[in-house]
This record gives sequence, structure tokens and C-alpha cells, in this order.
Amino acid sequence: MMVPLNPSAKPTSQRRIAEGDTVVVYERHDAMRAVAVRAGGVLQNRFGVFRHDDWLGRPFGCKVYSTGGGGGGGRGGGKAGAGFVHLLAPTPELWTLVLSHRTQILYIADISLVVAYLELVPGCVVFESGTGSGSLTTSLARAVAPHGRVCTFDFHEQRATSAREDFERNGLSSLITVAVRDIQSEGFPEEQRGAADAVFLDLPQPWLAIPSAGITLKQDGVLCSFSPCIEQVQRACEAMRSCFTDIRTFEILLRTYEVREGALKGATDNEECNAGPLPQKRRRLLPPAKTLDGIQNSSSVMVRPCSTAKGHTGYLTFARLRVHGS
Amino acid sequence: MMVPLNPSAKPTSQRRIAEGDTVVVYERHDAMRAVAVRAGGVLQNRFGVFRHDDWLGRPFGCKVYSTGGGGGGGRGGGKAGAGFVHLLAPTPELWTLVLSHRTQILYIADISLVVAYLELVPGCVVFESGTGSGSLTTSLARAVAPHGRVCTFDFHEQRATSAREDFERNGLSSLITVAVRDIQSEGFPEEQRGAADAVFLDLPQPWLAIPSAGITLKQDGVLCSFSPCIEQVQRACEAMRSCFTDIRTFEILLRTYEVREGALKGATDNEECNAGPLPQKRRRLLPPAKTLDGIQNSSSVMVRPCSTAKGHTGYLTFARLRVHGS
Amino acid sequence: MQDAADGHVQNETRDNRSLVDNNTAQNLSSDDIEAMKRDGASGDTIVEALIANSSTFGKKTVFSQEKYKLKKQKKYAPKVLLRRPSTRSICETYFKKSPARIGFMRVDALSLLLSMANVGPYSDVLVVDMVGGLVVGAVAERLGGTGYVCSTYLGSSPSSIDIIRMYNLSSDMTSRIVQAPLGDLCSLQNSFNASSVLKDSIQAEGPEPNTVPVENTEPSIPQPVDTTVSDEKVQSSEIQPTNIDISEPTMDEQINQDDNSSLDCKGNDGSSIASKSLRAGKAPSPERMKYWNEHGFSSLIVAAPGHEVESFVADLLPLLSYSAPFAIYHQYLQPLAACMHSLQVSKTAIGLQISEPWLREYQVLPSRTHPHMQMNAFGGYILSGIRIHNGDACNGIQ
Amino acid sequence: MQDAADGHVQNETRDNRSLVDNNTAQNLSSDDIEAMKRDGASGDTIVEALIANSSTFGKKTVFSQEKYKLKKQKKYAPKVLLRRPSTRSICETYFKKSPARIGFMRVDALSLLLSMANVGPYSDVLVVDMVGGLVVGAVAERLGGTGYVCSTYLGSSPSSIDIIRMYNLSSDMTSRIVQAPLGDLCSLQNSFNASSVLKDSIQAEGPEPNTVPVENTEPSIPQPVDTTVSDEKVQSSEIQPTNIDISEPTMDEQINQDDNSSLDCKGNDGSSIASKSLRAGKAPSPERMKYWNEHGFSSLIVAAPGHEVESFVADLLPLLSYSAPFAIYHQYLQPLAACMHSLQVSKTAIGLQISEPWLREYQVLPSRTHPHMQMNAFGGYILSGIRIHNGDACNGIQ
Repeated sequence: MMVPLNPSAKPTSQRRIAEGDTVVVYERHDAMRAVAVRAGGVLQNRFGVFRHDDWLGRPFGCKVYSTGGGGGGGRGGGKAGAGFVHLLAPTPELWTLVLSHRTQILYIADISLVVAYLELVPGCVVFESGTGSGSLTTSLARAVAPHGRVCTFDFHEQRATSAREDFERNGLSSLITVAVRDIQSEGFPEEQRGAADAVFLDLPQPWLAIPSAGITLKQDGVLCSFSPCIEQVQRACEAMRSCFTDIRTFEILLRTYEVREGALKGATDNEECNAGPLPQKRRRLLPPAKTLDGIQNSSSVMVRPCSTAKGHTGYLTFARLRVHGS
Repeated sequence: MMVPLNPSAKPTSQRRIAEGDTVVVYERHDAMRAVAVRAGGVLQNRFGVFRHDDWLGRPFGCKVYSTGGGGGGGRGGGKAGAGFVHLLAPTPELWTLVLSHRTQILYIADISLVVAYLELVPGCVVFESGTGSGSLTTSLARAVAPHGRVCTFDFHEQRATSAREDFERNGLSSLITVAVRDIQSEGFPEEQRGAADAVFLDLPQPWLAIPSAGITLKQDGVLCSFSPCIEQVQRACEAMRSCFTDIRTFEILLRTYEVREGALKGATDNEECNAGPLPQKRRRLLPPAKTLDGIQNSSSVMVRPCSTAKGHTGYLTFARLRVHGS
Repeated sequence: MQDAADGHVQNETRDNRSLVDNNTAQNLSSDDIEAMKRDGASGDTIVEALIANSSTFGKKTVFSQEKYKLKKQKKYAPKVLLRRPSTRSICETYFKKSPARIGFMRVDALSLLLSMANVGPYSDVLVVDMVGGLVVGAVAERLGGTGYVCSTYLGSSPSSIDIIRMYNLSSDMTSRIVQAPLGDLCSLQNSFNASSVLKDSIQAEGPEPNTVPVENTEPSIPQPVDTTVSDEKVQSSEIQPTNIDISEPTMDEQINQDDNSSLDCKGNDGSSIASKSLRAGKAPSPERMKYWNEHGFSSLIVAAPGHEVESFVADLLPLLSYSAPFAIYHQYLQPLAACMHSLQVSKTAIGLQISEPWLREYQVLPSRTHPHMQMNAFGGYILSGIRIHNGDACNGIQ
Repeated sequence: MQDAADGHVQNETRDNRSLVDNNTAQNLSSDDIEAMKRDGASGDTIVEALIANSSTFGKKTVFSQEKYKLKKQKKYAPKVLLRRPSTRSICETYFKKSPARIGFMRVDALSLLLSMANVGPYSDVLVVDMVGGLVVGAVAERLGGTGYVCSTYLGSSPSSIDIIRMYNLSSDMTSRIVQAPLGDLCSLQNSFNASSVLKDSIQAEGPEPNTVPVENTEPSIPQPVDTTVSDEKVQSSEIQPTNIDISEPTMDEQINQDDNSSLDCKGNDGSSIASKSLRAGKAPSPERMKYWNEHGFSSLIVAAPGHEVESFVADLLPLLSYSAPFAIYHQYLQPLAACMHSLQVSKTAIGLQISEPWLREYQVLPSRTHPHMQMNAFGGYILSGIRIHNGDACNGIQ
């Protein structure tokens, strides 16, 4: 259960992996997958063959080894030749990294800003369209649990069905309702008028849904619209100005850093520095290591930004429904 | 002379400050001003009164003291009570920090990207509109000197005159021609057809000047348009698509870092850590220093980004004039 | 923003070519303005007078006109917004008014900490909060009266968590905030003897260190939060990361008293809110301590921006459940790098990543859309990861 | 970009609600495509066939249609651009193809170095280039055959400056590139005896260390630059900052041979370009060494991204004129911080600042304008400042 609805449902050091649990199999930071544990089940990856039966009764966070056959190329590990992985308890953050991409998804930076700026707390009711791959939906559910509710809409039938299955598998069904509906042309259901503390829109033409979002929100409720292109933001802001206030547009990026045990070359050997150069031909033929004389090494942990990063995900526009008479 | 047109004109350790020189008086990183040195001249600032006569014959980069009267509050300095400043040789970078702002100006990050992407090298001819405060113009002049030329245009008469005076004072007159002309409505002068290696536009409606820029450029010449708002960029790009190729829009920001001799508190004293807490009332009354027991200090040079920075200057769109038949 | 000021740049015929920069354009002197103020003129009236007396206003472009107006309005007729406090507004206000107090933690960094530490219902979140209580309050808000936030501290003196008073916490939510010295948690962890565990924690429970009285005792009738903090309390926040002035901000966000409807559904999911003399930051009960010792905390957040965190984290990590995520905030990169490196070497955590959020706000207006010209260029660094069971034998704890 | 594809999102009636993700939309198999290739079909033909055989293309939005087309075009019909080399294109290419070779120096960082070091006509620029010659070449381009770029190095073995062969340098410009060991420059500086100065520098001039033959001997008829570098030369670039693969990039920028018109005015301002066997990286003449000893260099650029720079800079700074600016590039922040701190303490420089350029490219297209989704998140750090006379007596040098 990804978001525990009672204290005993959460993964602790004493809670053991049982049949039916979803675990996140961690190979590397950028290589994970979600696996539903079942008796007799088998996972095969580049580190070998892993039997689910070996996982039952172990705590989340444990390290499990492949069973001989096909092992090879493992990540070191104690047992001869056997590869290993770690079995993690699923969280909305891990889910975002392992879910099937049915659409472009939101990642942790946008998600956490959305939850904070929508001012979601337990008990809130939040509406979302479209559901997409359910990446944000899962975090919305955690934010409003245990007594709140997420109503999410997608016009794409297959997508809604897949999302519903995912939520079911992750134990979120009691928090999330998935409906098939084209919010851009039909708006949110009339009967939900004034029901939402917050509304989130990730639509190609958000301006079409904004009047309906205004009707669906409680007074002073917060709307967020996510769009990759600035033209969508411009039209959305224009549509918001009549009924919304405090309209603010943000962009959030995450810069990541890489760490290594470093060794910068020094330059303190002044005698060498003052010596005349040797004939150039001979120097060229020396192997590189031999020419590093006069250079000292100093060692420490070095850190620098990673070279590549997501340069843009989208713009987040937040606005608050104007309170009558203000 | 800010951009030397012969080897003897540059400021070296043997070239002394002489009457008529412009010096940059440096108080602090963010407090500088340009001063024309003249016999009998006097500079008064918060550090006291400085007599130009004391500066004559000294090298650029030297430290000079105020003459008693009004000194006070100096920056330490050796001589009792006297404040001091440093006298620097002007460069286009320093000029950008001391010039009179007649308009919004371009700063070093945008300027250096413009010079690189316009592929300016000595001998180039570059057209600019508007001249504004002449911040970019000065860097363009350095890039094309000694044999190139900058033709700059501004529709604002007073501004053009002031810029011309600045260039004169900085010894750039032989490199820069300033003309009063509304490039948006009149375009660049017809007789300059095909004369420019590069054209730079900083205009509210750049799209109006782009056809003329195309006519003024040599084949394969590079155009740059600077605009603060994205709508200007969108219209400019649209106007460029008919005659230009390789249209690329950039934004450049400069993040600055602050350095200090740091002392992070450590947390290695485990015995203290295990002791029970003292009654809370008494603790509150102790001065802060006394409650820091159990904490060790480790010292090093710490660096972190400065809190505030320019968040946006403008977008730079570069494009290359399409070569006939390509 | 004025919807009327829609003038598109491209349709302008006015420009500023004839404006001469001689500072004589305004006919109203500063004495005149002072006199108007003395006579009780409103800010809006003064702005109108300034416009009427500007010889150049009419010649300016629409864009410049509006810029002028906004500038003058900001100076003479500032607007005040009333709004209920939330993590968002509390963090934004502190970041603007006294960023050093909260270790330069911007709201996006705080939001990331909460996500990265998987804070949700029934979480038992271990927190080191040396940012005045900002993190403790934010976690309590997310817990919504379930689970626990256990604020731990080094040595014998708890860190100040005064900022939790700014949050609109119900008594139910406040009761979920406990404080315990790290030593007690560690000694529990190290002892396999349940009785010594209980002894230690009972000892800790005695004095209720640094208990913060919560003003807001009746959450069903929200009160404006207390905006001033006594000198004594400011002094007690002794572990501030830097030495800059840490005067308390004046919160302009206040509870909107006429707007209970939207508050009703939130924060206090119908449970008991009756207890009057509620206090945050009690010591946890022995049973609670025993539970945490056996089950581990569900996650960890460290916000000690003036401290080395490497050894800190080495002590804290064993207190977590296996598979529990953690997030460590810092204003400097190097301490996090050192910490990440030692975690990599010790193989006690995986999924390690140092990240820095980069937040940008935009002005979106017809024909003049661009990022804000001034920005907060720095909101802090975060090291995140997941505690793992690093033994090869995997059938029990420890 | 296709001007025809102007379809505004808001006028669309098609959307992707009926698209089912089952990977059966393309009726052309990869075997079919291979067969077309063997038959010599052009890339454009293959793209058209793919579109014609896509069962869903017609149902896609205009936006998705174009995205599909561009993606397929990129795969099957890549375009090649021919262009003359410049600092911009050389740096961009290396940054893309082998960033470690140039110490992750992005073009905006390189541009900043040139500005911050005030590189212009008649400059005497002292350079430490451990980025393969990228900086030396860029400085030579800006000097345009005036002044000097003196590439100095530690120890006895000069750093490789092979990349200067990628620049379109005239013989005049190339002759302005000299190389001298730092020891020679320092010993000159330390000796007040002019004769010893000359002796040292004459000794240095003998062997012409690491002279790089310049292929491009007739700049009036530009030749395509040589894109391969022998193994021997790659090996000789021994002071590479990191250990990743430093294979030479294939330059897709080449000299546009039919476009001499715009080249004529640039780079070789009419002066002698006759010398055939020109070499870059000779030792400077004794007279030149004497001049620099007396007058100092006009500025300094250090690009030693794998080195501690603090002690380096301590040796280099005295070689500059008073008031000369300097700019030090690094891929790590901490060495620059240490260097900045020691310069602050020693009071040998002012105007000290560490900055990091942050470059972002945008897609500007009707209804779909946004920053590029992928970016180079890092282009290096720069410490800049100005050397000052730190003595109180200010009437002479030293």
C-alpha cells in the first residue's frame, strides 16, 4: 500500500514482504522497476534470475541475490558470481520513476511545488485533468489522505483504465476516483459545483476548462495549470483574470550534482618549474605518466553539476478563486 | 584610451597616469566611477578628498589616499585616518559598471555572448541600433579594432550626443560612428547595402528593422536581436524566417557566488549527546554562547550562490543571412 | 494588474525620443507630497496627483505609463493581503523577511524535502530542525493529526521551533509534535535491553524541554497568529546558521476570519479539538520510543544549515526503517558532498542524489511576458536517498 | 523549420483521444525500410513512405504530425551544414563531442573569459591552456595578428594546444602565439639583472618546445581543416583534466570554400601572409621577454580544470601589469573559492568575483514556444578580478 490508510499498513523494519506486495526492484539510480510479488514468480534482469519466493518474509530495503543461472556481470556482491538488487517499498517518488509512460509525466520538482502551492493538506478534495500516467495523481492522493479525495479525469478511455488499475494495485482506490471525461469540452461535472479545494489542469487548451474550474472550486480555492508552451500560459492567464486573483506563473528545474573522490593536480614544485625544458622530440616519446613531474596531487571529495539535465518541463500557473466581494 | 589602436597606447606597468586620462576610481566591487584626470582636479567621496595632482605619474592599479580633510570612515589603510581608493585603467567591462544609464543597458554576460555569436573579429564592420548608453558599443569596438568599424544608430538626439561624447573621451571615435536615425521606421542607410558583417538590434519592435538588416548584411552575415519580452522574440523570429537561417534564441544569466572563511558546527561529541537535558527554564536564560556545548567547529573556505541575482535581462536571437542558392 | 492597460507595444505611435532627461518633468515637489500626506490624502490620491503633475506622462508609451503608475502606487498606496497561513505563505514570508533564520530555505526546497521524505498520513518522521521550526511545522501540517514528527537535537539543548506557532495547527496536529534528544534515541537504538530503553526515555520525558505554548487553542474559531516573539525567545534560537539580523518578520498573512467554510474540511478531520492547554514538543511516551526502536522511523529530514552533516547523518540513519527515504538540506554544497560520499562508501543508502531546485517566476501580460527581472538565485541544496539493509544476511533486523 | 506548419493549437479539432498505444500504427516494417535503403532510396523518400504507411498520422494533431516528421527526418535524412570555423563553432563542437577534452568549457564561458580578460588588439595575453588550445586559439582570433598570446606551462613539458589547428588562423595570427615555461617567465620576473634575463630567455628559445605545425599555410585560399590527429599527439596531451575518452571530434564545420568575400575583410588585415612554413608556439624572443618583464602582460586567462589553481595564480599574478584583469576557469567551484579567498587575504587583487554562466536555448515557434527540453546544465565557473599594486608606496613598480 503506497499511502498507508492506517498505521499498520506502512512499511517498517518489522513489516516483511508478503505475497501481493508491490516492491520496487532497484538496480541502479536510473534502473528500477515495480514488481508485484507472487509465489513462484521470477524476475530476470541483467544480473540474473531472482525468485520471488526468496523475497518473502524479508524486510523492505533488503538486498537479494540472483540464483546462479545467467547471473554474470553482477555488481560485485559477496556471493560468488551472483548478482543482486535491492527491494524497496514503493513511494510516490519511486513510482514516478517506474510507472509506464502513457503520456509525458510530471516529475518530483513540479509535483512538490504543485502540492505546496495548491496548499493541499489531509482532508482536501482535489480535481485533476488529465490523469495521464498518474504520476501527479499518486502524490495528490498522499497529500490529501487519509480522509481527502482525488477526482481525476481523462478523455482517453484506455489511459483511464490503465491508471485505475495502477491505483488499485498501489492500494489507492479508496482515495482516487478516475472518470473518463473530456474536461476541455464538457467541463467538470455540474454536480461537483463548489466541491474542490484545489484543481489541477494539464491540458493542451487549459483556457477552455478554466471557467468550469472556477465553478468547481470552493471560494478562495487554488487552481493550477501546467503547460509546456508559453502561448498556452498566456491564454490561460487571460482566461483566469476574470474570476481568479493572485495569478502567478513559475517554472521549476532541478539541477543535480555529481560527487567523486577527487585529485586535483597541484603546482608547488618550483625548482622543477625553473629548470630549462628538455629537447622536445624526446619528451613526446615519453609515456604520459612520466611527464607529470613537478605535479603534486591533493585529494578530497569533489562535486560539480551534472552535465545534462531536463532544461524545461513546463510552466506552472497558480491562481486563487476570487472571494465574492473582495 | 580604452581600446589601444597602437601598442604604446595600452596601460602597462610602466605607463603612468597622465593628464587627460580617464581612470576608474574603485571604492568597492559595487562602487566605482569614471574620472577624467586634470591638473588641480579634486574627487570627493565618502573616503575623503582626493587631489588629481597626487595621481599623476603613478601607475594604473595603484592605491591612493585622501588628503586628510573629511577622510574619516576609511577602509582601514596604513596612513592614520586617511581613506583610499584604487585607480584602474578603464576597460569595456569596467565602463559598463560606471557609465551613465540613459537606457537599460546590456551587461557582461549578454555582451560576451553577442560578440562571440556575431563572430566578430578584428576588421569586421558591425551595425547597431539603438546606441542606448553605449555599453555594448564599447565592447563591439574592442572586438573589431584596430581596423574594423562600428556604425551605431539611435533615434534619440540627446542620447546619441552623449554617447558620442563618451566614445570621444574613451578614445573610440575612430572606431565608432554615431548617427541619429530611427531604424525601425527608416531602416539602415541604403548606401550601406551589404556593408555589415554583423547587425545588432535592441529595439522595441525589432521585426520592423529586420528586412533592412537583411539588406545591410553581407551574405552569411549574422544578425542578433535583443528583446526583454517573449512576444517581441516571437515576432522577430517570424520576420527572420524569410531571409535568415540558423535562427537560434538564447538567454544567458550570470550566477555569482560568495566566499567566506567558514566554520560549520560539528556533531562528534557523543558523551554530551547522551547526557540528559537540563531543566528547560535555566537553559533559556543562559547566553547563547554557553549553550553551544557539545559542538565542535571545523574551519575552511565556504562558497555558496549569492541570494539575489538578475533573473532576466532579455532574449538574444541570432540568425544568419541566407546565402543565395542555399 | 489592470486589465485596461492592454495597449499592445506594436500599435504604439508614442515613443520616448522627445523625452529629455533633466529631472524637471515632475511639477509636484516632495514638500507638496508631504503636505498632501499630512492632510490625510490617500495613497491613490497622491498617485493621481503625481500623474496629473507630470509634464511627460502623456508623452510616455502606454507601457512606460503603466510602469510609472505601478512604481508610484507601490510607494504611496501599498496593498495589504489577508490570507490564512500555510506552509507556502509562512516559508515565503520568512524567506523574504529573514532568510538567515530559516537557513535560506526557499519554499520549493521545503516542498521537495517533504516529497523526498515521503511525508504522508501515519508517517513517523524524524526531523532535525535548526531552521526555527519551519520544517517541523510543515511536516505536522502534512500529517494532519496522524503519525508523529519527532524533532531531535544535539547535545542537551533543543533547537527553537518557535515558527510552528505561525502555522494554523489544530490541537490534534500539534499533539503529534514531540521532541527528543538524539542521545536518547541513539542509546535506545544501541541497547538491546528493553528495560534500559524505558528507563532512558522516562528520564527524557521529565522536564518537557523547550515546550512551546500554542496560542491557537481553538482551531474551530481560527485566531490571527501572534506575530511578535519576545526577545528572550529570539535569544534562545542560539544555533542560527549565520550571524545576520534574525528579527522576526511581521507576518502579513493572517487568518481570514470570515472564511471558515474552506478551513472546515482541512487539517482537523473531525477529531477531538477540545483540549485547551495544548503544547507542542513534549517528549515522546516510552511506548512510542519503544515502537520507534523496533520499527524505525518512516523517514528523516535534516535541516541543519550551519552544521557538518556527515557525522550527524551517521547517527541518524540507523534510527530509520529499512527502505525509509531521507532528505538533507544544506546551504552549502560541500558538506552534502562529503556526506554523500561517506554514505556511498558505507553502503548504508542507495538512490543518493544531490539536487538543487531552481525556481523562476514569470510576468505574464499581453505583449510583455518575461521572467521576473529580480530573482532569488538560491534556495538551498538537498541530498536525498533511501536507507537500505546493508548486511548480506537478510532475514532479520541488525 | 516549415513555415507551412503554422496550425494553431487552439483551432485544432483533432486530438489523440482515439489513438491506442499498441505499436501497430506503422505498416512499414524495419525490414521494408532496410530494403528501401539498399535500393538507394533517399532519406526524404523514406520519411514520406513512413508517413504514407502510418495509419495514425492523419489522426494526429498538426503539432504531432510535424513532430513525427521531424523525428523521422532526423533519423533518415540528416542535413549537413558547411560553415567556416570560428571560436563559436569550434567550442560548440568540442563541447558536444568531447567535453572532457576542453574541461567542460561551454561557449558562453569561453566568451566570458575573453571579455573578462579584456582581450583586444595589441593585448599581451598570458594564458595557461590545459584545454587543448581552445583558449589560445580563441585569443589569437581576437588579437587578429596584433599583440601576443603567451601560452605558459608548468614543469618542462608544454600542454598540447592542438586545437588551434581547428581555427581559421592566418599566418599573421599564428605568429602571435608563443609558448614559454612558467619557470622562465618567473625567473625573469624575479631577477633585476637584465643580462640574466636575456640569458634565460635565449636558453628557452632554443628547442621550440611543442611547436605545432599549422596546416593552414595559405589563408588567402582557405583549406578544410584537418580533422584527424595522430595517436602520438593525443598521447602528448598528458595533462587532461579527466580520464574519459578524449577522441578527437569529427568537425562538421568546415571552411566554406566558395565564400571568400566575407573572409577577406577579417582576420588578416592586409598584412603579410606569405610565409609558408609557419609554426605556432615558438618561444618568445628575448626582446619580447624583456618587454613583458618590464611592462607586464595586459591580462591573464587560466584554464586548468584539473588543477589546484591557488598556487598557480600566486606565481602568475606578478607577471601582469598593474590594473590588468584576469579570469580563471574551472570545472569545480571549491578551488576557485580557495583562490579567491587567498587573493582577498593577500590584497593583490580587487573586483574579485566568482560567476557561473547559465545558458538556455529556446524553441520559438507559433503556439509552441518554450525552452529546450534538454540542456547543458553546466558550463564551468569563472573567477575574475584585477591585479593591483598592493604596496602603499605608489611611485614605482615593485
